[in-house]
Amino acid sequence: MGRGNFMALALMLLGVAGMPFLTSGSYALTVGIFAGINALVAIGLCILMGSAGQVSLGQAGFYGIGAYVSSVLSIKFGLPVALSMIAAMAVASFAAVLLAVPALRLKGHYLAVATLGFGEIINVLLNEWGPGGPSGFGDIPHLTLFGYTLSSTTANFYFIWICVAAVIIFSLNILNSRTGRSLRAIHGSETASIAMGLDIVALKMKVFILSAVYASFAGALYAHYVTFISPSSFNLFYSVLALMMVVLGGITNVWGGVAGAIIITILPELLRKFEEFDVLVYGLILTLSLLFLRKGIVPLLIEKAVRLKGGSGARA
Amino acid sequence: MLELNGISKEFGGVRALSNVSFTVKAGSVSALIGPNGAGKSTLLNAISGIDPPDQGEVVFAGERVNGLSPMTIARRGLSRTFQHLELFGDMTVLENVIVGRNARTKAGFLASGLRLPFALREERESRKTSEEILDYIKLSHHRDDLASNLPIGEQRVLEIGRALATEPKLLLLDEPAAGLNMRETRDLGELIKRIRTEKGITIILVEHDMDLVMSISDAITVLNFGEVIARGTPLEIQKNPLVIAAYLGDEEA
Amino acid sequence: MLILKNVEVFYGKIHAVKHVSLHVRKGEIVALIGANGAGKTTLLSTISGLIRAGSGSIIYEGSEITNRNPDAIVKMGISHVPEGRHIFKTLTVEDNLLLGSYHRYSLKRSTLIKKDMEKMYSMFPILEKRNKQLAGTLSGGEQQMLAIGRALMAEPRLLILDEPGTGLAPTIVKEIFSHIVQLRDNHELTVLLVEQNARSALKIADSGYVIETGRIIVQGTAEELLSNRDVQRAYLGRDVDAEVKI
Amino acid sequence: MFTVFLQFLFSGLTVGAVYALVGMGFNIIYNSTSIINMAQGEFVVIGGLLMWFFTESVKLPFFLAAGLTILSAGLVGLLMERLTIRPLKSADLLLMIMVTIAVSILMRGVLMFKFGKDPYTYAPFTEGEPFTVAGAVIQQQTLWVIGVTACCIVMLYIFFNKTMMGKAMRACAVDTTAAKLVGINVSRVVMISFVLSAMVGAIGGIAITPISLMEYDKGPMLAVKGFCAAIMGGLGRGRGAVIGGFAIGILESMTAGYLHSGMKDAVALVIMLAILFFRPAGLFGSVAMSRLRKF
Amino acid sequence: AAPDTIKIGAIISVTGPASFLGEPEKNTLVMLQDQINKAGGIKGKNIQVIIEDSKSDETQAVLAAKKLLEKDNVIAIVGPSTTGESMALVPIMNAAKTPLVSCAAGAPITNPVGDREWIFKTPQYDTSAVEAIYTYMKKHGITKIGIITISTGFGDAGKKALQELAPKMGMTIVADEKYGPKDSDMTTQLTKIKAAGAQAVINWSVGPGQVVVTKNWHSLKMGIPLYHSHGWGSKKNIELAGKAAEGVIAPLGRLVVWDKLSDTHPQKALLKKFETDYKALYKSEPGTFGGHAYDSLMMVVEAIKAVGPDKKKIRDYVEGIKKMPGTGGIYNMSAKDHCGLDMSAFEMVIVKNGDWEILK
Ligand SMILES: Nc1ncnc2c1ncn2[C@@H]1O[C@H](COP(=O)(O)OP(=O)(O)OP(=O)(O)O)[C@@H](O)[C@H]1O
Ligand SMILES: Nc1ncnc2c1ncn2[C@@H]1O[C@H](COP(=O)(O)OP(=O)(O)OP(=O)(O)O)[C@@H](O)[C@H]1O
Ligand SMILES: [Mg+2]
Ligand SMILES: [Mg+2]
Repeated sequence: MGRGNFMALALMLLGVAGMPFLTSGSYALTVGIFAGINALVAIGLCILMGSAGQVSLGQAGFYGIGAYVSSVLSIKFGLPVALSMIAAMAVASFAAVLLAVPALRLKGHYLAVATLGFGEIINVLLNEWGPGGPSGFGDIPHLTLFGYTLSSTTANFYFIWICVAAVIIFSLNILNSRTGRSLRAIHGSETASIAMGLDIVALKMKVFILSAVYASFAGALYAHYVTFISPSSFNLFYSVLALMMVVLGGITNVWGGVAGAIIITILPELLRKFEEFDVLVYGLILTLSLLFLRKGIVPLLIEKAVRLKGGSGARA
Repeated sequence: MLELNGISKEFGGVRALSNVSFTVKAGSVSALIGPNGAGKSTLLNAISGIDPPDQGEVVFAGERVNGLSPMTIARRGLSRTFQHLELFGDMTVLENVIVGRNARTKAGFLASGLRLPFALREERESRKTSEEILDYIKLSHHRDDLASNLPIGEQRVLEIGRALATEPKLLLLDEPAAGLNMRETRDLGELIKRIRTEKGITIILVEHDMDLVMSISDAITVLNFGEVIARGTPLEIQKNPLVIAAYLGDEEA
Repeated sequence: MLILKNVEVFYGKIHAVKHVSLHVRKGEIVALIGANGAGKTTLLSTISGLIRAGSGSIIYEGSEITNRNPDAIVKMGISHVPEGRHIFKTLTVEDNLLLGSYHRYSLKRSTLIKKDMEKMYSMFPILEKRNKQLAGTLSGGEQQMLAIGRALMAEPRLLILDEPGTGLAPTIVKEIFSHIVQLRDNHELTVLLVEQNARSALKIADSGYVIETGRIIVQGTAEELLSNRDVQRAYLGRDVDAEVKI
Repeated sequence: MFTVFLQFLFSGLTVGAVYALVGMGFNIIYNSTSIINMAQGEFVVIGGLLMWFFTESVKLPFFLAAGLTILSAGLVGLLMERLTIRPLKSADLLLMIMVTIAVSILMRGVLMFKFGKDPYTYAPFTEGEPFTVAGAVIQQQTLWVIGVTACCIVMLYIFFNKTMMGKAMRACAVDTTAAKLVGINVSRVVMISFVLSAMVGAIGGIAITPISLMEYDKGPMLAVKGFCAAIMGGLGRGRGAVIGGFAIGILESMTAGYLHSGMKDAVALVIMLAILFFRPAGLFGSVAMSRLRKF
Repeated sequence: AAPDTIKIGAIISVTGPASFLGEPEKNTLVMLQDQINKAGGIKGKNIQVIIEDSKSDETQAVLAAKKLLEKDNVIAIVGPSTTGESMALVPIMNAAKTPLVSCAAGAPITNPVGDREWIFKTPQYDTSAVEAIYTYMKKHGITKIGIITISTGFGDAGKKALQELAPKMGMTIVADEKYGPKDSDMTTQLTKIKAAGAQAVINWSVGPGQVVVTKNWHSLKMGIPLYHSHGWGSKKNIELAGKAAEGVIAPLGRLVVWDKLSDTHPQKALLKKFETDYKALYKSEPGTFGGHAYDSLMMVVEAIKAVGPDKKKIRDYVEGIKKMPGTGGIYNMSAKDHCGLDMSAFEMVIVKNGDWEILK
């Protein structure tokens, strides 16, 4: 996994463990929860885009599927929440396969629009057929694990960030292995990848599924934490936000996804005092940071760190 | 090793290959030469399945392979390089070669993500094999450099190394000497000879550098306008008036 | 016609071209020889404005063109066939050639330009056959011909060629070289040529420079270079040591 | 029955015309940079809101107002290119696209600041009763919208296919280095393409506002539809965006009419996905060409 | 802020898709805060209304609520502007035992009351508005209707109310159409409604959509009347629709027609002051939505006046409100009803000569 990653992970876990003691009340923790949920989506997108080079503007679709399927199964069919979350991820995987069928033939902007279309279709379906329609529905049960119900903010905060850590480890393992290399190879040159015997159809399909599973897991966590969902939380706006997270954080590194998610989640909270002008300030900050950060925050930090050490540093 | 029967290929009216047939003996170096646009690269694409032929049959190691996906063909032991370099530029030299090992390894998302023992073992082995290949092609000193940062000459060699990692029986090289200077071309010739003799890999070579072609090939096939116009040993080809007219030109004109 | 004085080029911290001075006279073919990574491409790109020079000056027909924009430099009559061809892959062969004449194009001249295109087609008949094809689907050698043809469409007075022979059949290379010689003789075209096959380059050249790790180390007339032992050993493929032993 | 069908068709044409104009705006910038400018919708909004400002607030005569609006939009396009796209130079395309998204958020912020959240509208170009065709009603302004779109289509067609400047623009997107080498001032061409597409967007905004009203945050929806239109027709193809735009408009209208209005967006998208499945480069796009391009 | 200010939170869709609600709401809250403080505050203490933008997004609303509750220690929250956001806050407010007076209309916000101990809302029930329309229609012999609703929470709630009450009140819905919040042409849907043989169209939406529907309805010369929801209640809509708005009918709270009320009407004085003050300050009309914010905040303020800044006591007071005139109607809260309004809160209002007119 490499020293850099190990240290980053240790640092992150330390921060997570300390958070509840450093802040009073649950406001900061709630922000942290949403940051964690967004991080899950962003990590999936990082792998999908940064490594495999597949653009997606449809993550909100998977995110929504996760939230809706898990909620409906637990409310209407009384399934234990943990089980309904797993079922939700299965449904999202299936949807990912459906999307992958046309998407595999596409690239670049065409792929972006196909995924965008997918997300919007899901959103329309949630609006039309989802329980509660556009108004959404509430009273979704909290997650219960081994007889303990995660209803407090602190418990949810810890649980979600443990999940994030697990997902990070799993993803890093994938990326620093045969599979990750294959994905990057496809990104580098599809022709050469085929000639090297890579099954690019299967690989692309699977990486879509992986990102869908992450996003749907995040969606389910969201639903069972907030206990109310409506389609407007799962629209194109969210897909674009997710994209913004990974580009801002650094698309080539899963830590970029995490960093981007944290920043994009916290930023609006910091801008609250600008009131009306927050959109303006928000847009300005985004524009400027994209203009000046280019590769994204995390790759930039790594570069800085490597230069400080004055040598060839560890690759993430 | 390879048998081509009546390969034809058309691109919207342009007949790039018409009825090309010939065989390549196992363990030989066969050159494929011909004027620009004669269809050489098209033929390599047809053989490797990247752009399958419209008609005809490709028999590789005794089995018909046209119609199979390039991936399957590659796994059966056919590997290649590209006229316009197709390296994975954002990956290191070593990683490029390891990707070549993919045809011979298995670990998938779950196995990699959970670090299952067999995946780790496989990973160690591919790394070892790939480093051996880097030694073999004399690129070990660039092991951790990004592939795109190598000079063209070494990039061409790296492509060959990556192809070797798939453990091919047949290796197709498309203009490996393009952009190389004399000395590099000579080293390349040596490498190709070594691959043939030490590894016993059959080689098909497309090249415009006649010194290289004449010095290392056992047999030469000449294409012109998509048709085979001559076949023979280097000596025979050099004297063939058809080939001189179409391709070589008068020596020292 | 073209004078370089102490030109230096950097890629970040990499010092790719060091204190290079050279002189190309009108109507001359000048060959630039050097190993891979010596800095040839970098130098040519600096002349045509694609890369900025760190210091030094480039003077063309008496005026300073250092770090001018490439489009301005093209307008002054310098045309560059770059390494890696850089044809417009998704445009047709015809459009590629037409764009070659971009800087001198006007409606009035369109018939003139049509005629120039015919000339290119007669030089490279295969291009005419492929004129509606997307340039990116041409074979490697055809693309190289197109790149040369496009550069000639600009009607340059100074032609910069970076490895024009790459991927071309031996006959075609000979043809192109004889064309260049003709253009020099009949139209006073000046040429700055980089070619891996140093021998054939020097054969048509009037003078040459040898560049190594960014520095000019030898210069002279073509004959001088052809008979220089170091040059022979390093770039002309002649194994002088072995010959001596025999 | 026919009357009803005709009415659906008219509705589809009205909506489709705007999608087509936005789609063409995308194409202009795409053709010279490969960038998809996500702020394209905001240009339309700027067109509508500024036109309101000049006609209703400053009370300028129609043509003067329209001219000023188009010029101002062009200026916004110019500023956008100079301040955000140009400094990025040869950065990653995805980054550039994200920058256009960020800029679109910024523009929305400014528009909200200036115009608030209310919708705006002004009088149609020509006052009068709507026309009736076989029982179906078509508003005069709808004809204006379609007419203006047609004019833009023709002008852009001539520009891109018949002029050297148009060819030069396309050359810039394919290979910047090569474009520089044939003497194209790439930076200026890119700037012109932003100005041009901002103007086309603004023209759309001016024409559509009397029908559909305009508010500061209408941009994203227009951008999404226009993007789909451009893709459906084949990126970079002028007539592609036009056919794509009208196709989506009419599909939406027919779905609303004959199936169910709640599903209209979904059905149009499903059909777009189906088209992409069979024609991965859109209706008029060439697969060979898209294979040679990364985006 | 000084320690002796009373902090009240507000979560408003200042930006985002529902910002047309948030705008007048925010203005109203700011105006009221200043008025109250200028008049000496509540028992000498100033009030501070801390307004947070929810960006019309549930996640943001949750965060805003947490911030208000924990960082600002507010004693009650006014808003959010939309039903979805209000719903997302239900568990939070119950857990924090802090009263919330929502400015959104959806019935599920306060029902079932058992699970909504701390939640109240001031906008009239959608069903009340529907009841008012249906009652009026029946009087005029209309029984077959086509409905067209916006595909947002607001439109969806209206649609459900329209469908639910139709059989009870002897109405048949012959066409049921939808459109998106940013759609620019609804002729198709209206054509379909007409073809289905409806005797009237009911449009249920807020925002620019209702103006577009009105214009389309007008240019199609549909020959059947157009009814809007209570979301129609803003002069701005009449201005935008121009002469197309003539003859359009809607059930509206009395805020927009206060000048046409008899002087003895209990709401009149209050409405007059609110509307004129708002106009003087902001040069625009507060509209129905500004009114919701007015009612929500005033309930909290009245409660504090009566029982002091104590969350539980405020809650109990609000639940006990009786015959309190507001902009939306005359409120009668109870343990079974956390909204306190019924059909009588509405007047049927028609647009005539660019102005409102009350129908008898
Ligand atoms: N996709 C395509 N569409 C149309 N024509 C094509 C396509 N691909 C190749 N061709 C044409 O087919 C002919 C054969 O091309 P090929 O690349 O095989 O030539 P080659 O022998 O490799 O030449 P070179 O030595 O220049 O590389 C060329 O004339 C080329 O223009
Ligand atoms: N874009 C770049 N960034 C960093 N270094 C570069 C870049 N391009 C070239 N270099 C370095 O500059 C030096 C000169 O390169 P250049 O391409 O000019 O050599 P060349 O003589 O043309 O070689 P070749 O014969 O391979 O074409 C090399 O060491 C090369 O690695
Ligand atoms: Mg070839
Ligand atoms: Mg070079």
